[in-house]
Amino acid sequence: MTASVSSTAKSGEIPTTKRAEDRGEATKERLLTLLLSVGPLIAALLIASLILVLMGVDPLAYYGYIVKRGLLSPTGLQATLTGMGPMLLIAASLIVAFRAGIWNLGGDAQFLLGAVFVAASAPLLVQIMPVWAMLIISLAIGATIGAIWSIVPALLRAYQGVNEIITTMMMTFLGISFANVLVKLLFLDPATTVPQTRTLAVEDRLPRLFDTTVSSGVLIGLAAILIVHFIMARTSFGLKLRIVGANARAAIHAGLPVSALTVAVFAMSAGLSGLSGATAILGQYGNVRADWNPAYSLTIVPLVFLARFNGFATIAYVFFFSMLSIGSESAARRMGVPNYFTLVTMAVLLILLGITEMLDKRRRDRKGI
Amino acid sequence: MPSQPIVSLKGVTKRFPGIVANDTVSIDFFPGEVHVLLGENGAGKSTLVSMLSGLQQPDDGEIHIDGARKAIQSPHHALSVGIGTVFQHSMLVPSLTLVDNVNLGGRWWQNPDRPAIAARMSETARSIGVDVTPMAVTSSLSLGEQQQAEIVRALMRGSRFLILDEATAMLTPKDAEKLGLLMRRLVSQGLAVIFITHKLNEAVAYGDRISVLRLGKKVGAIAPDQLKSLGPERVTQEIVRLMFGHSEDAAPSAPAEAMPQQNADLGGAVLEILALEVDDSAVPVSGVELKIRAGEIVGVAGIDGNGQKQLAEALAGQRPVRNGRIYLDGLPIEDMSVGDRRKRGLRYVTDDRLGEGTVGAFPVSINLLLKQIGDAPFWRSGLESPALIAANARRQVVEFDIRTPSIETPAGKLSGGNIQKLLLARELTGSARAVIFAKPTYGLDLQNIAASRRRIREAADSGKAVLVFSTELDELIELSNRIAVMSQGRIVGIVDNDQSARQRIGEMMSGVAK
Amino acid sequence: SQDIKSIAILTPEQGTDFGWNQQGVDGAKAAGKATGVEVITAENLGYGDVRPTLRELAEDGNTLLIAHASGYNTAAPEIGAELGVKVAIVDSPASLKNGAVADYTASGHEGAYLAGRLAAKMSRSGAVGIVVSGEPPSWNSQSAAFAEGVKAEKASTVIRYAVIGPAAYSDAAGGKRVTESLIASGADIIFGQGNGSSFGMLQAVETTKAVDGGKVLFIDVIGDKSTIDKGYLLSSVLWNLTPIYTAMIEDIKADKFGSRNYDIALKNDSVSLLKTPQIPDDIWTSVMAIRDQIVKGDIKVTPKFDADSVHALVSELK
Amino acid sequence: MSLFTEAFMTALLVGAIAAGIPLLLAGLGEQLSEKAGVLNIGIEGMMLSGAYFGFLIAWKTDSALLGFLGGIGGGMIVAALMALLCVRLGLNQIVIGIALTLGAEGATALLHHVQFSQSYPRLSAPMVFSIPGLSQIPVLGTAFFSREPIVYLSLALVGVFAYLYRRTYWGIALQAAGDKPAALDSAGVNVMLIRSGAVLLTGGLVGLGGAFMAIVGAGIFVPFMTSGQGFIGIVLAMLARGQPIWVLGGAILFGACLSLTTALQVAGVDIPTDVIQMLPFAAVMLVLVFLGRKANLPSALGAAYVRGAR
Ligand SMILES: Nc1ncnc2c1ncn2[C@@H]1O[C@H](COP(=O)(O)OP(=O)(O)OP(=O)(O)O)[C@@H](O)[C@H]1O
Ligand SMILES: Nc1ncnc2c1ncn2[C@@H]1O[C@H](COP(=O)(O)OP(=O)(O)OP(=O)(O)O)[C@@H](O)[C@H]1O
Ligand SMILES: [Mg+2]
Ligand SMILES: [Mg+2]
Repeated sequence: MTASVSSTAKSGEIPTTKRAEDRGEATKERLLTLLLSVGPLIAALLIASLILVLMGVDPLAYYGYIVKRGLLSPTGLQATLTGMGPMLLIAASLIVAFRAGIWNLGGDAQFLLGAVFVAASAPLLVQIMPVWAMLIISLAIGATIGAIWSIVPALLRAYQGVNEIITTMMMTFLGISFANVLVKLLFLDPATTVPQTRTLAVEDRLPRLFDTTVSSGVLIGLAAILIVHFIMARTSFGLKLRIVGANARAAIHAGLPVSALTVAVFAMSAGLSGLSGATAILGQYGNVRADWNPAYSLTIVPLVFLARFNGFATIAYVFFFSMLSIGSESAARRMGVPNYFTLVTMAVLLILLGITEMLDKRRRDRKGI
Repeated sequence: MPSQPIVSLKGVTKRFPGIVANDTVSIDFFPGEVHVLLGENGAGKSTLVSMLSGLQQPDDGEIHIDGARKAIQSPHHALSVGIGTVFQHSMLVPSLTLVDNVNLGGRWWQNPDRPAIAARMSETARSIGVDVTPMAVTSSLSLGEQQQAEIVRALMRGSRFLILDEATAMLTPKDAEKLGLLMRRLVSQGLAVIFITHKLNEAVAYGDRISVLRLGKKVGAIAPDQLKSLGPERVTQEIVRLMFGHSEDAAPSAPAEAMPQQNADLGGAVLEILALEVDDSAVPVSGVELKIRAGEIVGVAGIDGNGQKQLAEALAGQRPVRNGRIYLDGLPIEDMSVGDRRKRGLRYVTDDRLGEGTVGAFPVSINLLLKQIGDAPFWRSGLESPALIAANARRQVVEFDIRTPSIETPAGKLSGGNIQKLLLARELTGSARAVIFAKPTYGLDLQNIAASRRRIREAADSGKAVLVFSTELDELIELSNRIAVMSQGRIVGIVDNDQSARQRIGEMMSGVAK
Repeated sequence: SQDIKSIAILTPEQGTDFGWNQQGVDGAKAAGKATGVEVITAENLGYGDVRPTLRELAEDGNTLLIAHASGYNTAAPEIGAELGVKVAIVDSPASLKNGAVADYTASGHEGAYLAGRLAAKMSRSGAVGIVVSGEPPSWNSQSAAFAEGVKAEKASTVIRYAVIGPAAYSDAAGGKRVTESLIASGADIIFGQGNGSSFGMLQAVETTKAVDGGKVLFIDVIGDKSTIDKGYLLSSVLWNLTPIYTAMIEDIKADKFGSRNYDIALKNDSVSLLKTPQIPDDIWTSVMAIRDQIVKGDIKVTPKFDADSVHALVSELK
Repeated sequence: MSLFTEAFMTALLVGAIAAGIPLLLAGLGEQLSEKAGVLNIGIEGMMLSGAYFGFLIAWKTDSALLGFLGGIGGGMIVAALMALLCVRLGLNQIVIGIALTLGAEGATALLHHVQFSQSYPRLSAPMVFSIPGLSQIPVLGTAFFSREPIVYLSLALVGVFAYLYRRTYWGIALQAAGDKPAALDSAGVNVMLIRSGAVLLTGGLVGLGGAFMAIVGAGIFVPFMTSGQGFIGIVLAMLARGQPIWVLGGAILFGACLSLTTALQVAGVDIPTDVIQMLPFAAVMLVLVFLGRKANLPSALGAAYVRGAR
């Protein structure tokens, strides 16, 4: 082959023998992809098994319980799915931000404050309006509050160039305390001694899917992540955000309204985090207690990176992660392993998935895909 | 002539996805010679350099150093065997001073003697007749100044094998000449020099031996005795034949002093600049007055780093204007955003093609539309039309001869010249009222230079106002109706492009004439 | 009467903390043993959504789910209703529901009152400190009762109160730092409540001298740390949840579950004060006399569960 | 009894220092990694590992000195993984940083569960070194000049690193590795070595911070005891814009705010503790809003270096 072809000139004349070759390539390609996705999983399990054996635990039984509970038992699978709702929204929030080169690490507070305001208002709203209206308004409240909590970092970043890693982390620390203040002083349920908000009755929460315990929050999560994926991949708005993220100087040179886009990104990202908080309250928890902070962001961040910000891959990773956390609690209890072991499994998995991602990237670079 | 080459390439091949950048290339580099490497954009010159400097490893073939086979495993290794390189794209750390850039490799615990190194640096710079400010932070310098600093740094390393990849691209002809003389002096001391350029006159003037690459293959060489015996005229013809694979008829004529028609049927003023002032810590711009009419090309001459970048960015809207006005078609635009100015028909072709001109990780097809994102027909109500985007890319790739494995290839992977073609393709299509070009042809090969200048001329002829910043006087003389000279942030004079222009500009630049 | 084979207890942290979680797990196991019922423990569940675990434990056939954290008191009754399983919760007495939900808001306030009396009797400096790592209701009620006890014993005693700081449950360094500050402010007896951080408090007491150069003593809550004591543990407000859990199982057997809430109190020794060698016999005797007065009802200690009452109390008492 | 006695003021200052030193070391460590271009999200894990190993060794050997060395080693073990995975193999720094933090949290909690959950061993107070003369000054003397030697060492590190960054070839190479590793490489300096070295050293510093927390700060190890301090260290490093002295400033601010919280509470000022806890963060945000300087992060921060990649 020669050094360069102005691509159109010769592309029509690929000989047919090459096509057959391509087909063989494609099969090989698919096999490799399979190997690359299953390989690290097995390697991770082997490493984690080794640790289990050292602890005197039968790894086969342990992992058997995880799968049995997280995937195969009906209520386990339902719990896995329900758990995915807020996590997918957090993932969508992170994808929007990271794609645009904005390090919104303030998701936890945006989530929490969204949750707190929804928990405070929903039980009151439901007294004056039909449940469906309350649900819609509550979701909007969550998103709005999340977005509001990012205004300062957004403006500082957009107009002053202040690094948003610092500001969003600060706002997270602040927001967690602020959420506590709100719950303890302002939104306290007068009927209990425990510092917590009023509780939204089970029948007023997001409807369950069919005859299961799966909250429809998972549908909100799926919709959000697919919409985000579509916006990022197919629309000019998404492309603009990606350009700002990939090379901000080029974005300025190209005349993109970088500051406005930055603010929009913050609003969307933080809004989705707030929406996640709303979904968690409306779909699962029903109220917020003081000192409550599930800190989803930290675990979702690596997942969206591993998925390379791809919506579909993210759904797969979030499903897997949700299954793992549901299943491993059960396995740990049955096998008498302290639950801390789940953290170790997670760590090993993330590292090996990271290695896979790197190998896959190298392979694709070599091929120029 | 010494018989043993310092470095030999023996059948070296380097492949990148979709491309064979170097195809079984065999070349010997002898001490005491300036070896000129020529080839059109994307021919594989820089790839050869990256293998010689340890940045890339050949896929096939061997490299011999002093007659023995040796793999150049790393840049450190290359330096340690005496190979010093000035790369095509800056290899200075922007946040460090020039002195510290010279200092990168000392013993880690030692305290660098900065004043001493600065002194050495200034001295070396003087020896080649350029001026550097050793204590300046690199990012505050223009690309031209950075290039000079890199040459100085390479010389300070005392290499016995010096590679200069388009080192004259950003220099004024005068500085290029000084560098040429320096190369001659170095080889007379027994060094070997590889000199990559797109300017054939330089090649003929300073080279001892010439090798030509085309589509990754070495397609010909001119030995020293041939070079002497043939004479400049014949050599140039031969080179053009080798480079482009056909005889000189299709090749551009050497930059003829073809003056454009003076002020023939020019329209009204399109771009008007009044008492413009721009803040900058290094080179503030002040008192700029310019009027460019429809169909007119105004060139801005001057040594790089005299406020050209600041002025261009202020006009484009990338830098705030402190004082003064800019009118486009009679409308003040100095407070408008980059995007709004663009919508009114102002185009800016940057010279920083990697830093802001392209998004390296994005495909060629998107980079070609970087400034039209969201516009019909490529996007309809915000939704992209992949087929139209691809069709546009395919058309431009052919029209502007952008050498890329595919329109989906990340733009950053193209050769320097081809990235430049991409920028030009993007800016020269579509409608515009006024276009600002910063060094439009730097890094382009002969043919592409000719084609690009033709397009710039055509743009003006179709009624646009054109402002061209260039360090190459020849280019300005070939293109412009009038030429302004910029020095230390001011326009020190404007001359009509007539027979005496060259001399008067020279005087203004050296500060003789006021 | 209902046949009961197994019950389950859910705790937020590992049951090896010499405190709340351990008392819950140990108490449930002891009650199971006494009544011949199997006890499943689900430890270290954190404060996230425990519904999946509750569902699984219900599906596994456990008759009673003991949700041993105030953070579980919304989820547990919900799952109980959903799956028809009995649940026991804390900090929500109003949730009592026949055949379904019972509350065992344990409050050691009576014991803490005694501890306050003891502290005031033993303090050389006339200043005592309260260090807490957070302000959940059950700790508030003990802080308040301790303060009242101190004042009742000797009104001139100064009480210093401090909450450690953010994320303080495991902040052992914070526990030590704050305790040291209280000691420097004059306290020579520290009443400490905290999980992981209480070990930091203990450490501070062990390594810091009181302002007068003498020993500082520590009063713990809920668990019994005497096995790991180095001679600085003055006492502990011990809880014993075994009688509560036993009563629950028996109520289930008698189909009475959900007809009443459960409590711990001095009178049945489910709350008691730990006797250590640091307490001189005569003081111990006098404290025990006060205990008897409380049991008889001569002294009434009312629990105050909110942080505001505690703050008001410690600043008003100053 | 008057509250603000000499002893109490001293205790507050001592408390501020005890809380500030781990933050200082974490911030200095993060700053070093960031200078070299590695966004080190794993320092929480390194700190926890340092706390565990520091405590373990101090307890086994009954020597605080050996404990600190153990803490340095403990941090370096995690850092070595980070260097291998992120610098050598070029894996995503954020994924690995979080993975290592989760792993260190899980592993140390498991080890604690197995070894210490029945006994909760505690260390005796570490030795204090009084600087003659200075330590006689009231309040400040005891607070600042009658401290564990490790405190002096940590403070000295601020000067040491400021010197190294400004005055040595290493400092220049570090900055190049963070801003334009390709330029450093082409100048013949091994980018991998500079970056790996920086990450390892970060592990040592942060591990020492963890060990300080366990040995001096708490005298005990409990699971998750670093409780997010590593993340505050990251913020401090970013705020400090490459200057060690600003890390010190930030660490003191945070330490002082914690002591202030205690002081206000002990003084009986009835502000909810959650409100007081917002103070340091609110202070930093206010500074940023009013002084809003552009952060000057190294431009290659977070990106793996692959030679010859375009
Ligand atoms: N790292 C890389 N990855 C992929 N392709 C590359 C890489 N480096 C070079 N190429 C490709 O190899 C070919 C030769 O590029 P090279 O930079 O050597 O050209 P050149 O002769 O220096 O051109 P120019 O005169 O434009 O600088 C080009 O097609 C380029 O796209
Ligand atoms: N957050 C950071 N973490 C690590 N290194 C940093 C950070 N910020 C900056 N640096 C490094 O320090 C170098 C110097 O930073 P900077 O230019 O801000 O300092 P300065 O010029 O001395 O200060 P100033 O501009 O505020 O007067 C940067 O080039 C970078 O390599
Ligand atoms: Mg090149
Ligand atoms: Mg600066």
